[in-house]
Amino acid sequence: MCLALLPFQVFSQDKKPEPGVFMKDPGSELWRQVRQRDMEGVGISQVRGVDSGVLINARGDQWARFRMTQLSTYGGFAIAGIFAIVILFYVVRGSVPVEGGLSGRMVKRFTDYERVVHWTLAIVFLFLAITGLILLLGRPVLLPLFGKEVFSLMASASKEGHNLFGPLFLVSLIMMLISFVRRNIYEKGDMTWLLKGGGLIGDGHASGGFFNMGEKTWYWMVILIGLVIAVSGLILVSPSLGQGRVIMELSHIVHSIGALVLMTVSVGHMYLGSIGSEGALEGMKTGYVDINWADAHHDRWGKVCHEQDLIISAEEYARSQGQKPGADKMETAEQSK
Amino acid sequence: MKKLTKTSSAVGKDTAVKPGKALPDAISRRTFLRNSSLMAGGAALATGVTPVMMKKADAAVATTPGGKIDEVKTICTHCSVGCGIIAEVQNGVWTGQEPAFDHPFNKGAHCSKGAAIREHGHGERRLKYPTKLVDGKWKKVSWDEAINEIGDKMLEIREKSGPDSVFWLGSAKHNNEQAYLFRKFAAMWGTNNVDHQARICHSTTVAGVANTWGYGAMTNSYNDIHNSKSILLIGSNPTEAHPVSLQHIFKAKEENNAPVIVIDPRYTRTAAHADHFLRIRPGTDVGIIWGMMWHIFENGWEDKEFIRQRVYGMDEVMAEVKKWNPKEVENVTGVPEEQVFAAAKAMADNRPGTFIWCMGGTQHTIGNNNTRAYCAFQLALGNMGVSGGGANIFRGHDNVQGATDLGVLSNTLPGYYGLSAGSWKHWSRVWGLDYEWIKGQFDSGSYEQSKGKDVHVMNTKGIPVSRWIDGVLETPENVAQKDSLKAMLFWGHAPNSQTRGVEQKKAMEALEMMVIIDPYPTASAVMPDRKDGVYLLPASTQMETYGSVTASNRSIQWRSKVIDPLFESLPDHVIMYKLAKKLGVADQMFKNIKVENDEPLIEDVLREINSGMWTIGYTGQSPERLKNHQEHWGTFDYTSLKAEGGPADGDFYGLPWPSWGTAEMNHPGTPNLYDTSKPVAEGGLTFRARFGVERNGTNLLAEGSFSKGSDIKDGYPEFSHEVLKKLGWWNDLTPEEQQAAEGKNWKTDLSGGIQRVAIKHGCSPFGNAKARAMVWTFPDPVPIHREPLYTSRRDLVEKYPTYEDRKSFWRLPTRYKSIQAIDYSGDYPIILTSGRLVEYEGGGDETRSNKWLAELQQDMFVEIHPRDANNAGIKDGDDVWVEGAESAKVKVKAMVTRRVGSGVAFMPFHFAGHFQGKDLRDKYPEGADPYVLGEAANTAFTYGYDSVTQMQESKCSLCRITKA
Amino acid sequence: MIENLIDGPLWYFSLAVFVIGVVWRLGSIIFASRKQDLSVARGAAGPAAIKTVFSRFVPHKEIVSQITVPFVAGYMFHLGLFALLFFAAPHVAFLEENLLGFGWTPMPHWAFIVASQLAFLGLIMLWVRRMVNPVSRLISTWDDHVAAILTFVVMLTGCFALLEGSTGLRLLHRFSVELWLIYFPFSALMHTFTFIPSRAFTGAWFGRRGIDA
Amino acid sequence: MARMKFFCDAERCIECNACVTACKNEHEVPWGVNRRRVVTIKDGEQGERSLSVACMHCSDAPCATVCPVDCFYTTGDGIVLHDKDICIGCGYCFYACPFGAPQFPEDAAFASRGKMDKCTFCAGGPEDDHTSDEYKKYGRNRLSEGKLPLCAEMCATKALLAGDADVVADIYRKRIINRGSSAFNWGVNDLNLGG
Repeated sequence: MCLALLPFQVFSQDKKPEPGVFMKDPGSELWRQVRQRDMEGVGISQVRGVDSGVLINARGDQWARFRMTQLSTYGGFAIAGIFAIVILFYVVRGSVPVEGGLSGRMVKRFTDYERVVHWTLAIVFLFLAITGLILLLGRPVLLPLFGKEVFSLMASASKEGHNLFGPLFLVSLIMMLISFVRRNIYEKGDMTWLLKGGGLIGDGHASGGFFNMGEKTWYWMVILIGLVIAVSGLILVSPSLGQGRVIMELSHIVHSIGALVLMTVSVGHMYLGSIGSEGALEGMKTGYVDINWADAHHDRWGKVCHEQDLIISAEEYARSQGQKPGADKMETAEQSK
Repeated sequence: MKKLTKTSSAVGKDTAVKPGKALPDAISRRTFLRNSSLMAGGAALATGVTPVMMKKADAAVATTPGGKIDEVKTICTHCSVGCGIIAEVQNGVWTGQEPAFDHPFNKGAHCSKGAAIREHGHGERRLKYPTKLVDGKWKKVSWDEAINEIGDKMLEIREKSGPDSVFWLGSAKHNNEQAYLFRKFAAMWGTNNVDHQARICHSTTVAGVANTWGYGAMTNSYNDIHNSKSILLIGSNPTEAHPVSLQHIFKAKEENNAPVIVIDPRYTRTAAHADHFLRIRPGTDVGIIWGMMWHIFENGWEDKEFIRQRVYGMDEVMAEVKKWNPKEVENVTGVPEEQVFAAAKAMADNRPGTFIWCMGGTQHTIGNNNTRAYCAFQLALGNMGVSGGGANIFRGHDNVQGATDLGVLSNTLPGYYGLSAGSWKHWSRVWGLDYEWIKGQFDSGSYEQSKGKDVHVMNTKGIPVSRWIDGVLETPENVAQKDSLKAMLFWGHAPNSQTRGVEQKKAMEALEMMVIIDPYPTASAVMPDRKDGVYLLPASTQMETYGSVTASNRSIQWRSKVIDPLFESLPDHVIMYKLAKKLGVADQMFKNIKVENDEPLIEDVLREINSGMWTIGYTGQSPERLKNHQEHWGTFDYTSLKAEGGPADGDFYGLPWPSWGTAEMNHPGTPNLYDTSKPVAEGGLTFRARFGVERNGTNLLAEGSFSKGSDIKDGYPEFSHEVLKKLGWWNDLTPEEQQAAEGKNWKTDLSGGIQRVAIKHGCSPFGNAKARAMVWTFPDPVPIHREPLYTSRRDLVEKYPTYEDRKSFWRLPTRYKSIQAIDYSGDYPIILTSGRLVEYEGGGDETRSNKWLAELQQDMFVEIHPRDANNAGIKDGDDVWVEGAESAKVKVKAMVTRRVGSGVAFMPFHFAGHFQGKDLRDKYPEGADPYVLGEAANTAFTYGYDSVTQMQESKCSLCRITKA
Repeated sequence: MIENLIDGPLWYFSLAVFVIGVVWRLGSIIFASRKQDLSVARGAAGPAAIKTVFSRFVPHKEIVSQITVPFVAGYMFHLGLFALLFFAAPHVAFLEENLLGFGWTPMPHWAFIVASQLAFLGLIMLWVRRMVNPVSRLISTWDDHVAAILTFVVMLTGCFALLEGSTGLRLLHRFSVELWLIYFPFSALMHTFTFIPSRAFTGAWFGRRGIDA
Repeated sequence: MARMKFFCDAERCIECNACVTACKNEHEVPWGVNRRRVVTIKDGEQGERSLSVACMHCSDAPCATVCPVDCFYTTGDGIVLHDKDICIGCGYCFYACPFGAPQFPEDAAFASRGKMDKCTFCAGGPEDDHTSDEYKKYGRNRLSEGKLPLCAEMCATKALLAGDADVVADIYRKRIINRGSSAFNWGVNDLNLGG
């Protein structure tokens, strides 16, 4: 990178130095001083603005290199990689069926409100993920396809959309935190789930409560990393608060790494919550899950359901969903018998 | 602030796209090369090499219509450097500004003010129409109504209290012609109560310097600093006050390796570029100068031959200097011996050296002592009258030199003629008026006596601007005139440049009428809590009129009109005519001057000036010659200012006064005063014989020193008809000249014949004398140190006491000792000083209304040393109260910096619009409030006036700083 | 080309459809002939009609707990949208320049952002609830979904165009608005206007019968 | 081809801010946006120096590298310009730039940045030269008129140099040689800030 301002560089551009004249360059002393000092309070300027008193911000270059060489490269690979893994996994394992099939007898798992919170967060997250990725990877991936003008529109829209939806993510995250936190506190038995590899690896079920160890971990990842992303995002979106460039650069790094981690893991979550595991999506869709699914994946909670007699029949379930009992659902019920 | 982000789109923005000037193909490589090489030439000052720039592709063809672009050459209105400006005007709108690369003073360079001057041409925050205060609200009125009401009130006051109860406060912002008319107007009205900012900026310089060697002006020029081998700046911070002058200083510094010595209480931006920095305690200038001279005399470095030939009274100075041994100097000024020695040696080793001073030296109760000490220093080293030497007194406002020359002062008529009967007679002849009529305009009484005889009011010094407050507030018995002041005309004056804000407010409220004539409302409009009796008249800026303007180096430049007056504003001389007509003196006042549509013809005014200003040689600068210089300013040399070839061949740029004789005589102007190495006809000069020919048996005329080509090879007195006759040169005059010169001298001979003949014989018309290092007519003949009235060094008061109180001094009681007797240093432990910022100028109303400048300085602040800040628990950026020793308080932001020494605080004085913590923004007429308001530093400044000129003390007071 | 179409004819067309459509729909509702109520009035219809229009802004206490999400989200969305529509600076400027010839003080930028965030969150939550709540899902028609999605698109394109620097994004927003305007009179979006006669009718109907509703 | 460069001579810069206002004047830059600024280091201490900085038109400009929409380009004169029609105002160039050159018109809280604005070396932008579009977005195009940036042309002490890098280097080298024989030219040699 060129610091053309540096006197010794200008000097070096001179092809024929005057013979016999050698002197210590006063400028280089000055510049050494400028660059070796702390970033804070290096100088003063009558021009107001963020860091207007900073003559040279060397961190900027570090940040630029990190973003261009590491962040976008590894980030891109990570996103592409998780999709590859999920597809591979599906091809190898397929959808994991509920042991013993579905019974048709259901148990209430999530309230309306809980599902609203989940899906709101999901929609906002997806929107932010896509717009964020456009900003991060658009230039190498999309720009060559669309050309500068069109891509600029996409990027501009992404930037505005991303900025505007950011705070919504924080709000939905807080709703998520409040409504699910009690059931996501780690408890005894979660370790065994982990030791068994969550039931995905090898045979035999891993024991789990209302939420199993994996879900809890995902939950805490979402909450904690999400908060970090949200806060760093707010720092980035409000340039007028007076924070310096260094803070912005750090925020950006934290924000993008956090977001990439969440995105990567979320692909796994989406897979497991939908086609990866039979009967899992039901819970978030209708609020009810098959008791057999519950017994299989959340045996400790299933037990409670059995004990407290929370299970409803297929007919009752169909009625709750506004369907005539015995329509399409009957088939499943019969099969499971 | 949000609103500010909108650009002034309405004005010229859409048409502002600038096609190449000479459309379309002629703008080309050639133009580029010209500009760029000039630019690089300026850049390559150090080497004099003009490298040729490389150029990219040929310039593109301009495509956008928008009308022809007129290029107007004009002069910056901000400071006394007098930078040239090229304004680009399109359809009457000022759309662009180009660097005037060929202007001899600035080579296209500007400071932030000059580079932002175009904003004035858009002037959103101007006073837009005549306005008066009715029941506490501003009301728009017509010009006729305003002039009528003001005139009626003035006449009523005249009837009741006499003409001296109206104070005519003029301005250094007027061009020469307006300044002259203003002084004449006051004379026609019949008062000497007329003054302007020079009183509070360089009056002590003018008095001190003029009484030392003849003229009270900068002796050399900014450009002449190129020849300096050493540069001493005291109480001067040109990086902020005269930034473009630094290009000349740096040239000497880099090319001549001239040491730069800065003596100042603050480590200023100038000091940062200096080789020696001496931090003195404020108000100890005499001490440090005598301290340096102690080393000079001790080591015999003084120029003995020069002193013998051309200096009177150096022995007395030596005797005083003897007392200032290094120990005493360190005790009083705070500067250790080795630094004083090094600075003295640097000046002694590198001659000629120039001596630059500004308001840090002048604004003291002993300001005249300071300036004379500086002069003595230069005389001792023989630095006077040589190129590269001189007393380079950087003046403040763009035309403060001109306004001073034209006598907008309460102690003189134009041309420093003074107020004697002879002077009045001279000017009444020039004006073509009956002397008795003028006399009749004045109050017929007498306020003072001289040699037992009553002195007519006409010959009595008026109240100076620094004291108008007391002229209002003192009981009429204490004011040596018929009645106290009842009305003020603030004609281009910012009140915040004056000390004692609280009393000033009181005085404003006590007046019967305030008239503020200015492009901006100024703080005068908002300071007093008045309900009525205030008139605001919108004057146009100097960019909206034309005329001549005198730069600090005495060069007179023609300033062209860039745009028509904005809004309902009128040029000052038009307003003067209207008011004169109302007051019934227009016929007399404009007898020799053509008036069209109420506008007096500027050229005629200048011709009248030319016909009367013989004392200082304002006679050769005819409008034609000045316009010629303006048109061909590129032909003048950058260092010598002399035109080589071209229509002004041989002239010095701007015909720096004295340009002797009539314009026909074609005197080239005098670039360096008292320079004997040139014939007088080519700009040479001797010291002026102003103080007689001998004193107590000692010869006051020069001995064996004379200017080149002089027919008299020794000192000689000033020329008069008698001297010519004695010398046998009388017949060199033409018969007509003889007729005019009979009974006259070089100052009063309206034909200019005496001057012509003297110069023909190689002689200076004003004689050839010694400079006097001792001014026996002043309170302190040899400059001595006296402690400031408000001093923190009580231990020195006994040894260096101030003056006795005076009962009537410039018509007013003036206090010295009675103030110093009280010890304020306990309650107010910090020394308070003030100064300038580069972005603002003067009272700052104009510059704080300029959005490009205002953005750079948004807060009024006080500089505090970290030690004082820590003691008071103040952090950088805190709001603090600065309370002056007379208990006026200002609320400002703290800037904790080592720029000031411990125990010293500094405030810039350009702010106004807040008063003792109160924001007065809503008191401005709508839309005329400056972007930036702040406390006026001078609100907190205290009493104290120079013992000769009544200069205010605004560089050294005491204060207390507490967290707000 | 397309710029001219969207800024010109299509805009006028959609505006015409909107205005004529709304007037026609409202007219046909208001002037729909109805059998005269021959029963003896037990109360005043008029005051009850007016009262009901306002009283229905607040849900009955008994059901608040069951409809917290639509209640809160509904208000967030509707208030946010109203603020956006009429007090966003670009909208005020647009209305002043293109339609009304006069303007009013727009809200500050930060309020604009907050309002749009409320509106977005409200709309998303309402739509999610529509999908996850069995009853809502069942009573939703495709028209409801189209109206919601179209409104969402209008808001989204508006937020995309927030920088006000890009013609393309502005046109996208305007185009979506035009589609929305055309769709408006023939859809559930008409509730913007019809909620008043509808509530009033109910109120009058009950009021006449002396029922405090 | 010439390679245009700015250079600020710290020995001469006096922080008069003429470069700042000259830029405002020439381009009508709004309040709050400053394409150029002067920074003073060691204010009030020995060795105090000021420098005028703006876009330095780097040969391998970090702003261009990080721009997510690739809106920067370098002219044949080595001037780094950007296309405001492409710019999305993300602020990445501001993070990356060592000199703090990119400026953003600021809104209040929740400010989304406007389009970036920076020094153009008085060379306009991608629009046709001297069109009003170019003027509105980028300011005047002096270079195509054969003039150099106004900030340098108006510099009070000729501290700020602009132009072809070779010429600028040449001027500066000659200044250095001039100062060379002087003992004190690297700063104050006898300075007591005492007090």
